[in-house]
This record gives sequence, structure tokens and C-alpha cells, in this order.
Amino acid sequence: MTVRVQAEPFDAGAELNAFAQGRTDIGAVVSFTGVVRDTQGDLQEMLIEHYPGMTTRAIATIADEAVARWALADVLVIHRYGPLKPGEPIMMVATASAHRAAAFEAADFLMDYLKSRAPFWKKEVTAQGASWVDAKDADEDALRRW
Amino acid sequence: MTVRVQAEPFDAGAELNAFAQGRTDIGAVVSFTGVVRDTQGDLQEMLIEHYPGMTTRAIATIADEAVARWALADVLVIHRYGPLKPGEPIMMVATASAHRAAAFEAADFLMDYLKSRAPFWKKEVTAQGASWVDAKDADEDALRRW
Amino acid sequence: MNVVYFAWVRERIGLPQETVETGAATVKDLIAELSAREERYAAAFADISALRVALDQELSDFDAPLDGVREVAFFPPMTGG
Amino acid sequence: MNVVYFAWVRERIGLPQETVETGAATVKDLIAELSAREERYAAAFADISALRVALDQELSDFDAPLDGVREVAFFPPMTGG
Repeated sequence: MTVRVQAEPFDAGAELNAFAQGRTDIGAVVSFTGVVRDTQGDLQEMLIEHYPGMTTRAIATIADEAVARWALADVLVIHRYGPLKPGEPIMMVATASAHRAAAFEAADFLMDYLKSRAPFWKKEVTAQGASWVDAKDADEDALRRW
Repeated sequence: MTVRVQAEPFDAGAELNAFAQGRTDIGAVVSFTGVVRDTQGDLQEMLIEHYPGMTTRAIATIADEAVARWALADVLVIHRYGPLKPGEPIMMVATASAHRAAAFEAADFLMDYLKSRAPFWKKEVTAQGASWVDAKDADEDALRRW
Repeated sequence: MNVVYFAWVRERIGLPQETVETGAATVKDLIAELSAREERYAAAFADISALRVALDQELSDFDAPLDGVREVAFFPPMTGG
Repeated sequence: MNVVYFAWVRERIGLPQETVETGAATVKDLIAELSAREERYAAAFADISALRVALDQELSDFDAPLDGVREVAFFPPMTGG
């Protein structure tokens, strides 16, 4: 299991290729990449704040839970903080398993929990000013699927 | 939408990075990579046969269905045929959407349908001989989820 | 009519494709006609629940009419992905 | 006790962290104590349903005891991913 919380950009393709490489016991790799989305066409920057003392441990706890629930060969989580531009990757998750259902479900689960249980906060900066992104009820509801 | 059926290897990481690049209207990219799995530790080769006249069209029909059902910014499907070694990527699917639920569900849907409705057949070659991989009831059952 | 075979159906029949002159009205009629021809066809078509058929590159079923069809394909359930 | 604030809680209170001398028994007691202190705290803690709390870097709840806790963090619901 690999968990990285970093200000630096990452190369999602290179991470995907390095993930679970050389393993012949896996049949399925699922990746999720979260990208800075410019909903209104006016986003200058996305600022991501986090809680340094808690972040890595909170993510590792979520990843441990995924490993306990699904037969995973490996798990990768990378999450950035700091200022990001529209179109840049914010974070990625990857799961590897013998079978596709486990890889899909575990990646979906990780995303739902990272979204609402890992201490990150997004702030959108536009010409009109800066505003914190509100958590969505749908994100909290999504946790009940698991 | 991109659909490619090819004998040549592909670089899953490079494909992921090229996919939906420069788009600022997407927030979520999901990829699935299918890998040749050596279940018993004795696999020499996986041979993938396909029906050339039908394959690309069958995949495009499945991808069209995904685009009709989910709000997708883009879809990628690559599937190889011919001889493959353990650990090599067989195929990949990628979906891009504004939101993560659509990207996850569409990729999951594409995989279920490609598995059972695109004309590919796998044959495993071991020291003991060669045998066709049987379709699983679970794969047919998976289609009823959608 | 062009008839094509894939995977173990191809191996059992011993050829990837052939041109068949037939008046068969449906896929089932064509199967009966081929099965009567030689043992290897009868063996390949013994259990049609283990087979799939495509007509002109579209998945179809065994009761489908062959009128106007140019290519019939027989194969086992797909195992791609 | 170290008290840390994130996102708009940090902005409303006007500082990222501070050391607080307190005898508060629970998180709620600490909130009441801080809110009584200055208007900016009262504003940040006005609606605790819009807040989350972590004790020593673990998500907790507002009724949790503070006995032995070294760091309390207040922040809005997370929006990562």
C-alpha cells in the first residue's frame, strides 16, 4: 500500500504503469483521477488545504479498511494540496485485484471515503473572489452504500 | 470516443495521460486495465482470438450505450488480440465525466458488456497444453445489474 | 452464404470459414443441415446452449431467419475483457 | 491544549492554531468557553452542525471528553477527492 500527500504535481500515467507492475497474480487494475474542474469557465485557481498531522493517517485508515473488505493485491492513494490550476490532477486512487469486481468496488469505496473522511478542503478562486467548496449531502449519503 | 482493436502492446499510462487531456470541464477519470493473470503459476501464453469484422462495431455499440446512459465527456476502449504474456495488459477502458459516480458506473458497465458481448475468446497455454477459457455464469449475471 | 467459426467451434469443425449453399430458413435449420453433413459438425453443434450466433456481425438467436443474411458466425460465449 | 482550525473556521477565527488553557470537560464545553471569549469565536461556532471535530487527529464528536487530549481540531465537512 502506498499513500502520498504532496504539494508537487504527479504523473498519473507513470503512477498507473508503476502500480502493481510485474505482478502476474492480478487481472484487474482500476484507477480514479480527480481533476480540477472549471464549472463556470471562470476558475483561476483551486486551493487545497489539509491537516498535515492527520491526513496521511486518515487515508491509511481508509485504505486499510478497503484491504480488509476486498481481496486487493495493492492500493495506491496520492492527494495533492496547495494551489492547482483547472485541468490539473488533484488526486488519484488505484486498486489491483485478481478480479474486476473487487478492483472496481474498492476504488469506488476509497473515493467515497476520501471525499468525506480525509481532512482536505477546497477553495475556488475566481475574478469574483474566493469561496470554500461546500460538502454535498450526496457525498455523505454515498458512504451509506458501503 | 476512441475504440482500438490491435495486436500491438499499448502503454496504459501514456493512454491515460492522453485521454481527455486539456479538458477543464471534467472532474473524474476512471480507467480499467485488464491484465493477463497467471492463476496457477504455469501460464506460458494467453492467446486472444477475435472476430475482426464484428469486434470494433460491437465495442462501439457498447460505448454508444454508455454515452447515452451517463454524462460522459469521453470514452476510450483498447483491446488486444494475438499472443500475450503473463502480466501484460490485455485491454483498457477509460471514462471521463464531470462527476465521479458517472465515470465509475460507465467504466463498470463497459467492462461487464465488453466481457460478454464483444467477440473475443481467450485460450490459455501451459506446459500441459492449451485450453479455452470458459465464460462464467457470474459474467452473464453481471449484465443484469444495468 | 459465408459461415465463420471461432475458438473451439473453429477447432472442432476444423476450418475458420466456408461458403455454404443452403436453403435453410433459420439458424436452427442451418445447424441441422450442417450437423447432418459430417460428424465434426454434429460434435460442434451438439449443445447449442454452449454456442452463440451472429448474423452479419450482430449477435442474434437460433430462431432468427436467414433471409438476406450474408455471413453467419458460430462461436462459444465471449470471454474478452 | 493545542487547538487548530482549518478552512473557513480558520479564516473566521483569524488564526490557524493556538494554545488554550482550559478545564473544559467535553468538546461542547470548550466551544462554549471559546464562544464566550470573543465574537469571532461565537461566529465560527454558531452552527456546530456545519462543523467537524478531531481529537488528536481522529474524527470525534462534540460530546467527547477532552481528558488527556493534546490537540483539538475544528473544521468544516471535508471536501477532498
